[in-house]
Amino acid sequence: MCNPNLGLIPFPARIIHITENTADTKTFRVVGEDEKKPFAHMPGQCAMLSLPGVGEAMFSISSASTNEEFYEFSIKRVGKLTSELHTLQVDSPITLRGAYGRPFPVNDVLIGQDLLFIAGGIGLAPLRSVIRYVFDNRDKYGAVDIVYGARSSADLVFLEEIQNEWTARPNTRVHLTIDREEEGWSGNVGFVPTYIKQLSFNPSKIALICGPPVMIKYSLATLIEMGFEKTQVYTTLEMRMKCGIGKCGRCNIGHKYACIDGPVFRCDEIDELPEEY
Amino acid sequence: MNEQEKMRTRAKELHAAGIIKQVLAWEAGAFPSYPAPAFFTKPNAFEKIVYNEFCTANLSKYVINITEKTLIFLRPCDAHSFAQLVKENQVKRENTYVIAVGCEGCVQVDEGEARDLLESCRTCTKTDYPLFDEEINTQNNPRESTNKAARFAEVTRLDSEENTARYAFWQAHFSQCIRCNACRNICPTCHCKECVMDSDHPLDGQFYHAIRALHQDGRCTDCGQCSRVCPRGIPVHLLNRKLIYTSNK
Amino acid sequence: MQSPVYTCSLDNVTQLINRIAEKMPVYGDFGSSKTTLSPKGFFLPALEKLYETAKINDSYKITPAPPENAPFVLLGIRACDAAAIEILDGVYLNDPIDPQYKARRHASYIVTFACETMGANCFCQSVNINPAAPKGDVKAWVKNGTFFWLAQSEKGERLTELLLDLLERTIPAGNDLLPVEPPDSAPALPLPADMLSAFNAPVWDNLHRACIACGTCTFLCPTCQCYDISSHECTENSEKTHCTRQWDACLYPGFTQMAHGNPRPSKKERFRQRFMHKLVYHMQKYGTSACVGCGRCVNKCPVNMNIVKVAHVLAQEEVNAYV
Amino acid sequence: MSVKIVAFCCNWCSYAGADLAGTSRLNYPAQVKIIRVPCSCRVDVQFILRAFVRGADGVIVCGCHLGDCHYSTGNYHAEGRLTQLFSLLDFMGFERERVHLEWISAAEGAKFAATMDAFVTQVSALGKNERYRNMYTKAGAQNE
Repeated sequence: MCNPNLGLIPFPARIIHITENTADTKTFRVVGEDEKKPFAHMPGQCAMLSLPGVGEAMFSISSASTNEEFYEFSIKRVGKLTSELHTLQVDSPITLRGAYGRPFPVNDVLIGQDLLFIAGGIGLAPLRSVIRYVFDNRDKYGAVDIVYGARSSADLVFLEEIQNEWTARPNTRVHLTIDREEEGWSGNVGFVPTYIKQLSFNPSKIALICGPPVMIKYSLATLIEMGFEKTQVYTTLEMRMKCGIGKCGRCNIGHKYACIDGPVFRCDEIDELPEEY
Repeated sequence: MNEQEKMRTRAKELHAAGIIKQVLAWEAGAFPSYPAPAFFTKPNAFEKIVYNEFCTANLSKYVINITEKTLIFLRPCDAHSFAQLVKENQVKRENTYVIAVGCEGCVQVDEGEARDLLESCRTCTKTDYPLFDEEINTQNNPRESTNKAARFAEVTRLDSEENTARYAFWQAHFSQCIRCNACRNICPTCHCKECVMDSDHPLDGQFYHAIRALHQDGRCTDCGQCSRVCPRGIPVHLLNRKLIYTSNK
Repeated sequence: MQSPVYTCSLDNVTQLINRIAEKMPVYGDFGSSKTTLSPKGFFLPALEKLYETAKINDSYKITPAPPENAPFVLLGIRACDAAAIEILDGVYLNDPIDPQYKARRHASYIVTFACETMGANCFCQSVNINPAAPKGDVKAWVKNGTFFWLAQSEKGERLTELLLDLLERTIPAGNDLLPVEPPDSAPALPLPADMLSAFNAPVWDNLHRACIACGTCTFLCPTCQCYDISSHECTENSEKTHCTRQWDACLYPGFTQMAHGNPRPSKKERFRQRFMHKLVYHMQKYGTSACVGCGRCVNKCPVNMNIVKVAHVLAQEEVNAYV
Repeated sequence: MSVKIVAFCCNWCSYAGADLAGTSRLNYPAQVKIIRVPCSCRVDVQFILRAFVRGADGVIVCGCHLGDCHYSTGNYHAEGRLTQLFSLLDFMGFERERVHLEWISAAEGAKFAATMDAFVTQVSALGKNERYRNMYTKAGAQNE
């Protein structure tokens, strides 16, 4: 936990920049009062963004923790709060509290390993914070492979950033795919799990998966077929969260709470938990 | 009260004849005076069907949208709720086999001891069963018309009082309410898929009882379950009785 | 050093209470049996304001609700509720500490009262709680006509100092002065050892059907900890909004409802979660089951569903083992 | 302190009546806030109760005369529903005079102004609405 006074009282914050990723996804750049970041965070952690009078929800911080000036949240318009957030303009005020959740193990397990990022749709947001952290400390990590799929090319978030910056990075391979044939798309077509099987990575890598539950399930199965151990695969489980500090009893899977024992879980830990997500 | 034996045998006969697939009745609880509603699907479990004055739960709400043919035992108050649900086509009549069963009134249980008759049984005016396929011991339903006056006694007493006295009466009761929704979830005619009161806005709760009563206006069968289940003993049924009283006038 | 046992005659117990009442508010009494609502509401109220936000020149000013630390005394708390408060302490007083709960808890003095007999649907002995030896800052009990008072914590001693002139000291002569323990009337509550087998037990399919998912058991339960946070405008002026915390129940459909679905779609999963958390999950996380056997849910459940029956059915024992 | 009144006016008759009162320079108290509804039977019991929760001191529902309703039976439903609501509110101890149902046709601008005047004076006599606001379920008052 990076923020000692973790509680339910938020910090006032402001949106300083909004980029339109896709038709229903926007990335909001947020800073606290007097342009500073009220709390530090690690890759994979999330924060509670709230609009007084509307509600509060947990979003993963998609900017790198090494980025000092702002947080970034990539938010898809799905419900009451997200639709309200999508109507906000630059400089509109919000409130923010965090950082919550167990981060990806970037400073221990991942050091010196070859990394395989598998993302689906908006699932790239939590992984992006890890990817950018890895790029900022590139020498500490081995080869990086990124497999990213979405329903259509219009649904690929951060597409220009991926094509301009990420592909240019040393020892990094990016594999994009979309579900259905689209004219003007030169990349691969097909679901992420089948695409992983075609690429067939050697099982010494550490895999990080994030996306819709059905994609996680089949990608994990494919990885196991290729010889990956469950202890080498990390994923995030999405549950409804209200407090973020393991008290309100809502986000439990078995006796573990997704907001403090997760949302990042190692796949062998998930097998000990009941089939509830 | 040997309805229990007849109910068990009839359940076995009907199941054996293939007329019904499951039985909805009461089964013994872990504590003696707390029988619970239960679905019995296997014939050997029919022995566990229980029927006594502690079977206070109204069974009609369990058969909403039931798909398998179910035998259900109904007392006069349950039967009226069941008829209302059939009228509002929440229940397919052909999916149910109804046996009307005699009732001498149920007993309020608190801390394990049987207190006096349930308020709704003391003021019960129903001796008829709107619809049923069979009957068991329905001839000994004791109530006659004497309860007609008792039914609205409390309502007329409150009506005669000063407006401010009534306000104090209700404010004292409602300030104890912990919004546990037991009165809503037990009420047979309160079966919306999504309740308007589920909005997470505490201020809406202020008129929860008034709005709930008005939603049952003209549909409430006065079965008394709402007051029976209230953990704080709030006489919620009086609101519905007042609405019945004014619409009867 | 164990603090001395004090006594006073039964009829000036009310004098004791009035003396305390002069110093701080007193709730409850040494009544006949446990209260309908559990003392949980004193530490985690059913509805409380967390903070207020006001929009001032285009930024939100947040004023947290001040923690309530006015001292108060809870009288006549029974062994089950005292154990329940300890279970809630385990949740809310370890990292990250809940400031509101901590303020109220540190301002409270718990005076417990030993039970001579088991209530009709009490089963605290089945979860190995001794009704005659409740925890709490002060333990009080009545034995052959005299009222006993024993401070069990530093707070308890502070409370005792207020009453020294009303209480007489006794020579601690062995345990014939101690309250007598009621005979054990029910077998131990069987707790499923392994989580996954309990979770996948087929009994849930039929067991949940009677439940009407109303939440009465969770609101009355002294150890149910779940709450909901919601934010809404003030009625007076819509510029101000306040964020409230209120009791919530895992039995309600909206409890885990998310925009893309609900991991507990039907009543069966929610019913299972209620008892799994109480009997299994809490045991795995904190080492004790979260049920203190107070019997409130047994007494007030609209359809007479209860945790003893569920525990026995879950352990594949015949339900009417001792009916 | 001036009382706040909410008036639900049915679009076809009472709202037109209010319009007529305006055009013929008849004035009625400014505290009346008019909410236009398609028909008097569109007024749900919750609208009225929520109005009180959010600070209204009196609520009046105006509709077409029985028989003139554009939807033919709308005002009959409204009458049935609102008489039950009013009797229940009285039964629960709220001041019956804070709520009122009135039939005002499109031609009765004068009657509209007069009704509003009478209602505002009636509610002002009662003063600010405290009872509706305090009937809180304290959701968890401490044990007795």
